[in-house]
Amino acid sequence: MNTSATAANRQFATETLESAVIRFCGDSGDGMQLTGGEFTTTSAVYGNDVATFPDFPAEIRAPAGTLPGVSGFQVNFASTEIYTPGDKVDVLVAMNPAGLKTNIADLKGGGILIVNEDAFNNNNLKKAGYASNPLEDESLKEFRLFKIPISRLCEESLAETGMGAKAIGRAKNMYTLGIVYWLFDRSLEPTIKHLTDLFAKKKNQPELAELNIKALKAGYYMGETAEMFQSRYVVPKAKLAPGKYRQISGNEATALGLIAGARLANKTLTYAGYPITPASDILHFLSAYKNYHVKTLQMEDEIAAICAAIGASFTGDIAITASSGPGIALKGEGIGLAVMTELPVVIVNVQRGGPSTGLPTKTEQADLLQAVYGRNSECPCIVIAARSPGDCFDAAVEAIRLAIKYMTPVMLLTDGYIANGAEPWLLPQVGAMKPIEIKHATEFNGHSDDADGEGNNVYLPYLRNENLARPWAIPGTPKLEHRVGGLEKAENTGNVSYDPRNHQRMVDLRQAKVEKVAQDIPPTEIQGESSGDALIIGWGGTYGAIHAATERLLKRQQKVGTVHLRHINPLPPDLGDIIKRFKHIIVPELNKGQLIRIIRDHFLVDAVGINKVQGKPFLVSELVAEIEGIIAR
Amino acid sequence: MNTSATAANRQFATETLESAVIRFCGDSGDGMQLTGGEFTTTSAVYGNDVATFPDFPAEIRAPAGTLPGVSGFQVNFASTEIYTPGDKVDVLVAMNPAGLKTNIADLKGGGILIVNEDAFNNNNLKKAGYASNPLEDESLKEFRLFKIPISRLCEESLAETGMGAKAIGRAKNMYTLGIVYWLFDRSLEPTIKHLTDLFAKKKNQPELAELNIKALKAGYYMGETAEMFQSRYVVPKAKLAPGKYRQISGNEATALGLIAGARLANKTLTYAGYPITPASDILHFLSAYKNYHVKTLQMEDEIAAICAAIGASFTGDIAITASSGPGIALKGEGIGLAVMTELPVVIVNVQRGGPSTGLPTKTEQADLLQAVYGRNSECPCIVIAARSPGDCFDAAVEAIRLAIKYMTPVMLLTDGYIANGAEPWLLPQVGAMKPIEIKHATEFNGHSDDADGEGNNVYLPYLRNENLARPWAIPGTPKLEHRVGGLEKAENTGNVSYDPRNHQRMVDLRQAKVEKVAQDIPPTEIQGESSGDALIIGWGGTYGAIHAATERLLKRQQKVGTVHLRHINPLPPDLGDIIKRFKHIIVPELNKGQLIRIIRDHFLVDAVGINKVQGKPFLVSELVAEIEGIIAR
Amino acid sequence: MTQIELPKYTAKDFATDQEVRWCPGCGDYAILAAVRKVLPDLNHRKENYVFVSGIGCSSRFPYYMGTYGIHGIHGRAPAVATGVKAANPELDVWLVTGDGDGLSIGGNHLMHMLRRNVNIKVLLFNNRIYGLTKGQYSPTSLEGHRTKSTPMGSIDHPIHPISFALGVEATFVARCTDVNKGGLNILGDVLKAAANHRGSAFVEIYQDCNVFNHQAFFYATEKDTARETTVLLEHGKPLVFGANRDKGVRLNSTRLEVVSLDKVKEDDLLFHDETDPALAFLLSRMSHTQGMPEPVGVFHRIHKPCYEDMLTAQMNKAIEQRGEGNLEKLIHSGSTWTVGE
Amino acid sequence: MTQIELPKYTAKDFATDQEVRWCPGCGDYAILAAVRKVLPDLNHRKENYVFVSGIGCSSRFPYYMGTYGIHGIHGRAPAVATGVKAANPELDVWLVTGDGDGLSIGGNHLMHMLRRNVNIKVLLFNNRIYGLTKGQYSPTSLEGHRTKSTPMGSIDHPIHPISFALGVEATFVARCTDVNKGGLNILGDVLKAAANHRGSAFVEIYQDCNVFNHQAFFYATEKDTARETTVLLEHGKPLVFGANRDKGVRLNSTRLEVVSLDKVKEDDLLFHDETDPALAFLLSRMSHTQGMPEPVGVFHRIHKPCYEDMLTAQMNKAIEQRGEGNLEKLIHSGSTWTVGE
Ligand SMILES: Cc1ncc(C[n+]2csc(CCOP(=O)(O)OP(=O)(O)O)c2C)c(N)n1
Ligand SMILES: Cc1ncc(C[n+]2csc(CCOP(=O)(O)OP(=O)(O)O)c2C)c(N)n1
Ligand code: SF4
Ligand code: SF4
Ligand SMILES: [Mg+2]
Ligand SMILES: [Mg+2]
Repeated sequence: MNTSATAANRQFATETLESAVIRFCGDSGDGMQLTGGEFTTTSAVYGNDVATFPDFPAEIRAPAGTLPGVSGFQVNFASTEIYTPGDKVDVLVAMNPAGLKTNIADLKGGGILIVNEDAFNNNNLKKAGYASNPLEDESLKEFRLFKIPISRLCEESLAETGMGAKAIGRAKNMYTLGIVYWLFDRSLEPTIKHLTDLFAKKKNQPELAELNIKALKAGYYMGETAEMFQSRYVVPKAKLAPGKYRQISGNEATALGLIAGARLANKTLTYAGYPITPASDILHFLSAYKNYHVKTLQMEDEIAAICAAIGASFTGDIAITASSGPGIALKGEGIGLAVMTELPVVIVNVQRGGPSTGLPTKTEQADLLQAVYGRNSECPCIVIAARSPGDCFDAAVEAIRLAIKYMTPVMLLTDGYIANGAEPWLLPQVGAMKPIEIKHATEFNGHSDDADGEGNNVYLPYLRNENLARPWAIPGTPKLEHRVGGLEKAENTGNVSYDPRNHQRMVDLRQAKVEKVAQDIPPTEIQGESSGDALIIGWGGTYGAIHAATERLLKRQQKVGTVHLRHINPLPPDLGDIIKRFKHIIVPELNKGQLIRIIRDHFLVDAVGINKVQGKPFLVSELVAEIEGIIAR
Repeated sequence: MNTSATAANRQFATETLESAVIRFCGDSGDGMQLTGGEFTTTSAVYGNDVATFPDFPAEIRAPAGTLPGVSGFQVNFASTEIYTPGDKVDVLVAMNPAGLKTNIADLKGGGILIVNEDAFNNNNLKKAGYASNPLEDESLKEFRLFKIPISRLCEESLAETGMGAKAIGRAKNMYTLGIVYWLFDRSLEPTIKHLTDLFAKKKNQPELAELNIKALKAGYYMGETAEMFQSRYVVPKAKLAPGKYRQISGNEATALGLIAGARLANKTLTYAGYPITPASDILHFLSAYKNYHVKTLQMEDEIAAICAAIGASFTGDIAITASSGPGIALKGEGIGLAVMTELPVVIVNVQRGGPSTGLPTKTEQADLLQAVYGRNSECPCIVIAARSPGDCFDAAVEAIRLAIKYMTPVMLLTDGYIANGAEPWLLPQVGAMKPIEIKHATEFNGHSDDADGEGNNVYLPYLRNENLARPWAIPGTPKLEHRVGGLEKAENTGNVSYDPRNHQRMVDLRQAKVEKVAQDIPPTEIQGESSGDALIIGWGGTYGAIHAATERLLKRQQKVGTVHLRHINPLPPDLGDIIKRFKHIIVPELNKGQLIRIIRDHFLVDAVGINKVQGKPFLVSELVAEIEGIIAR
Repeated sequence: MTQIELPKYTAKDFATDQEVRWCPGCGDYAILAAVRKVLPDLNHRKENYVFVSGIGCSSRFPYYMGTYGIHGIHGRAPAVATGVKAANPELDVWLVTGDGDGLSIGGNHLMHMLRRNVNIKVLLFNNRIYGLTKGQYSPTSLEGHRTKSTPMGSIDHPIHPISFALGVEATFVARCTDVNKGGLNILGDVLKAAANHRGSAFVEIYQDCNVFNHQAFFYATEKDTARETTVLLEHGKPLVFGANRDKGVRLNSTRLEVVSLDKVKEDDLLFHDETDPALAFLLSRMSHTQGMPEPVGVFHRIHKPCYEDMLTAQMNKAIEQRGEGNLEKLIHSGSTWTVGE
Repeated sequence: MTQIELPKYTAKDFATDQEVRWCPGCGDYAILAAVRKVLPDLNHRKENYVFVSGIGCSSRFPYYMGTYGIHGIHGRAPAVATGVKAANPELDVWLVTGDGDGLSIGGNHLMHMLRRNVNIKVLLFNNRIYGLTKGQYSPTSLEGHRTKSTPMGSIDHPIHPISFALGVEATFVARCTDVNKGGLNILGDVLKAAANHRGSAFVEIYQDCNVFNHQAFFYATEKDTARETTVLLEHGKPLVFGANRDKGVRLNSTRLEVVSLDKVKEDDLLFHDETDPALAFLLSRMSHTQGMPEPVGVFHRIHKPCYEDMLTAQMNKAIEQRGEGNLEKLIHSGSTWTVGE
């Protein structure tokens, strides 16, 4: 089928938009995540820039039709570069009353509202807490409401397939997607291909592939023929950097980046983890990539996971563990052992809402101070953060590179928002990626005072190179047998030492080593002005919102500059100078103020925070308003 | 025997000293801790002010005669108020070459050095790494050396008892103590009484009591008769606050304070712990006090301990756990649960050298940032610190009081130095101690919208009082059945809530609650000037050294003031004002700078740290020098 | 405890106003219903119940019980529950956990709670999967199980919860299924037996995770197969099973074998003895995959003193021997001296 | 592994320059000596040994072995060791732990390592006390034991390490004593047997803590009593013991009893079968306090695939089936599209 040809048959008003935000919502069982994902891929393949925000319930399957059971997926697609899934929604697709109820507040006045009329029965209305049917009273009059009996239409169009009612019922999301594809003049091809791959190839259920494709087309034709919509919308291609792209979520990018790091080092990757939302997918992805010399260990808990990683690191593998808030808290003691034994381990923290079990499926940025300070005693580790789904790849490679170069654990912070969110990712050039060099010690590196003769005759596991890193001799290497452990080490020899001055020296050295990482930090890029009224300092997954807000502020002639930190411990060496060039220092964070604590401490500057702890990302508009408020003070 | 009468028989030159510092050192098997403890008690009972510093090896029993096997005990006793065990030693008693080797550097030039000559045989000299016998070369010539064949003399004097060689050999510490008692003109009575209690009564070995008493007296007579010493020393009584005193170590005071808190609340105390140096003694003390309505649970690990404490707290007991660095790191997730469930739990952290296993028997103050920030997400808990052994009692009572008043966990920081160190403790007046009021909820406290009728008909476990504390209904109370847990709670009802605004509200409330504690903090006391050149801000176990240094600085006309913080989170509300009145802000800490991070962040003041991480307390002299250096900048 | 006059409860009294949020068809519903139904029969006060759990689908249980409850952190419920019981031995403490919560991250706490014999009733919902985190394998997942985290199949040898509990010397060990469509539904009876045991009571419940491990235990719950693949343990009675009760289990030295009652007399079968730990251990290794019926009912039940009773007894004894401690006594408990004015 | 030409090692090659710092008289010395003595006989390369431990007196062990070693954190050695073995299955990994380290804080990790059958040799030094922290009771301390933390006596029912290991289905389970002054010294033999077992090997060693729990196992090690209170397990042989080898152990249904060889023939005694887990479990409950000799030697030994072998096999199979992954392939592994210039 050539959908674009078909679409051309009739004439519709066509409106061209710079960007549009669609949110699909419905019951967890309604397949909204798949629907949204398909729309995103199709738009990306078409050439739009896209940004997404999946939002699903904490329960596996909350009771059908209830408010906690609502699952949503928002996609922003545009002909310009965009950085966030959008503050407000242009088109809301609500598959049931509960979906409508929880999402309608985000629909723009005058926005398009497509509902599955069939789902608005008494039972569902009651479950959603509606006293009367909103489709029939005045409450939705500010929107362009399209009531479509999606369930019935879909059923009718699939009746002749002879498939069961359940399968047909489930296909209504594809029917709906067909409608939306028609509305935005999109090709059905990518989705048809994906449905074929998914059902026919992977799950070996070609009849399901056919059914869903049929539903998709039926929805599309409905748009075409039903004369329901007055106009169609076109969001033209964006001018994106040329190259090959793919959709990627943060967790997948993290997994790929970790493998890439190991491949660059030409090493086996040993990942030891324990499932926890929203970090589990890293384990899932990695365990599917075993042919990349990946071993995945699902351990009995998070403590075992960090400890197995330490064991694997001692043995010479690229050793990784990942978790989220509560699991990272459990790893504190283990990370201390890695700091003391000076072994490279990467700990990924996909941050989620807290404290305690908190809001497991929601995003937050509140583990920064834990990352920097959350261990007993003086226990510095390198802390870096990823800013977007695709950036997780680079950040993961960087984490491995630093861990090995400095022989020390690195904490990589991502968050639920970028981990689950996806964006088009410009595939990096393999040729441009620097190999990660590992030289395991194989020879003696010191001379023992007790011994006769000259030349090296002992292995000193705590001798240091110019980066203050110690050598890495691995088991199986003759003559370099040595022991490491959590007791304080004597300089050079690594023997247990209770000597006061040695302790001071080693505490200083471990600190100095982490501070040395400053030499690896490139000059800080500033978005916008390089001096002026306000410097905005961000980190992590708020990048998109802050970037977009900065663009808007710059357009409004505000004299603002923005830096977004990859490196948190240590901070970029030029940050102090940049700070001095601005009147206000503003630190937006999805916490009660954490990076700001460190900024204030280091630079003694009266930085002001913009803080939000609602399990949700910043809206661009709220950032713009807050920042303008601060500047106007 | 009337020793003072005996002592009067002959005439010796008598020198009166304001204070003296004695250090006993020898092999772990030589009984130096007991010896030092006896001298301390005797001096305290006599009326001196005393301060002590026990320093023992990490090994249970390192091989006899080796350097790591050396055990030391230092006591400073004075006719004035003193605050530290002293920087340098006036009298060093060394029972073997290894003891001499590791301690001689701290003996003042011209100081008295008493050695057990018999122990300086080839074998021991070699173990201590002496190429030649220091008693026979020139190396000790700057000291007043007394070589005494203690082993032989002791043996001879006990030969007729007919006791075994081993018992006699062990008694030489008492012989030595006798010599020192003679030298400082001390009564033997307290020690005789203690030996009788210990051996005859507790261990039912009266023959050992007799043996040791005999050795003690023999040593004393040796001093009297041997014409070895040219003069005796007198350290007169100090002018101490009148009242009843006892010697108390920090860990014992913590245990007593915890029991006192529970008694003031008229509640059973449930302590759940797991052994770890240097916190284990709290468990030992508490388990010996069961008749004070104390239950002690030695759990399988630290996580189990904090969790059992949470269970006990939910059930209405005064719930306590204690540990040190690595164990506290493990409790992070559990503390988060206590923060979320808003249950009162006191967590005692007896800080030790780190990171990781570190230096288990050495002191450090490096867990402050972990206490304040070391949990996932926004997870505030109250943090207070004790300043001296006796102060642990007050701090423990305060911890329980705050935990209950605000229904939230409290972290109490002590450290290895004050936990093992002892000081004379002026017994508090029971009548002056305020009861701790607990009103468990027994009635409905809210009205359900769903319900008919008026008046309260539901229990709202997350309703708040004027302190923002929630009510505390305990199992067994009819009608108030409710559930708590680690997922975010809806305001008032405490039901699970994923609502964004509720989350923000609850995060804010938990923070606000901890900040409310500021209302309980008394005006900050300043030692010395209330404005001037330098404000010294200290916390925890460095109190003694900082206090003494401040006294010395004031005597030297320096314009310094010193505050020593009990409350760390939140900080005293008047601290900002005080800081403004000084030119330099100096923060001495036994870490790489932790309180200072918070001070700089809060007050944007360029505070300067004095930092030492050597597993040892500050010397007064080094503080004085550093502070004067900073003032002179 | 004296059985003073109690309100007459019904299952409804043990419900809450919170919507139950398990997936439709989840085995947890049946267990919840059974627990709510059993409690009114136990003649304990409602306000004395405390339900403690960890994290997992199963661990949502306390929210649905109209009793006191703690939804703890992952794996730590046994420690939390021990604290509850230590503080107030009069309470009726129940612990709900999953195969991940109780045997993966929480295995150590469970082990120590069981060996200490804290008087707590443990319901371990074994669905051989991590439900809440959406389908990774668990310590009870069978070898080769393909899950999200084991796309090529699990390589761990699974743990047998009953063997584990016996190995750490639990005083009451039982097994049953969430539903039973093919035989006697013993869930209620086992719950009652656990409730009436004075000490730690460990109950493994085969539970269907409708979404991530559906039908894992259908052999033991469905009409066609249940009576062939399970055998009911009854103290002092022979092990007879089969739809027609025509098969039995016989002891041959220290190994078990299935025999036909055509050929072997009932008297020659193995007679169950709840007090014999080694026998219970032997029974715990029976697997339907090896042609043996899997026992349900009470494997092991013996009496030992309870932790919280001894804890309290020591406290009371100390009070008796040394007198009740008060503040004055406490502060003056060391050797003291006086400094005059 | 092919046995290529190896240097001839002696015990001394396995020593380090670090002073051994256990208390004089500690049982750990004997074990250290035995291990150093056994290794040269095993024909493995010295550089392939890794000794992993947790925290405790016993856990200082790696510092005294001239091999690679990790002195880990308290209780976590099994996890660290699993990481070592996963990364390089060729290494010979030994784990040294104590009754506190291995069974209190570390019980869960030990359990999971054992059930996964990671090919690691575990030496659990059981001294029934916390040595390093100076004398608190441990999970194996006997009931009523007065220690620093239990001045009125322990109220915990102790755990039996052998029962525990069998309950979690370890494939090799053995026991011996640190010294043996009254019979055969089997420590070396047991160590060798453990070394030669392909899979997790769990060895409980009764160890004397000279300072805090002296003589706890003298009944099993001293001349007068050892032969009366212990019985050596030998596969396929009857259980005979006694200074005069005049007593035996007989199976009576599922219970064990001591019989005199005057009255009972050897053939009627229990014959040891290392492959029978239930028998091993039965044997694990024998206690000299109940008049039964305590078995030493190998309780249980069966073959199961090792975790690290399967882990590696899956990786290799994936490479075989899907081709070796490289960077280019990795980055292009999803569905892609191209944006033109
Ligand atoms: C410290 C910590 N680690 C991991 C998790 C994530 N997590 C929640 S439940 C669970 C496992 C659930 O499995 P199970 O106990 O079998 O319960 P089920 O959901 O199957 O009933 C995991 C890994 C967590 N909440 N906390
Ligand atoms: C996390 C943590 N908790 C507690 C400790 C303190 N600790 C060190 S060793 C030990 C127990 C030692 O007992 P065991 O394992 O039996 O070894 P042993 O000393 O008897 O050989 C404890 C509790 C610690 N080091 N780390
Ligand atoms: S995921 Fe499985 S165990 Fe969890 S609620 Fe759903 S069906 Fe039940
Ligand atoms: S304390 Fe006990 S176990 Fe530790 S070294 Fe000393 S004797 Fe050995
Ligand atoms: Mg499960
Ligand atoms: Mg031990």
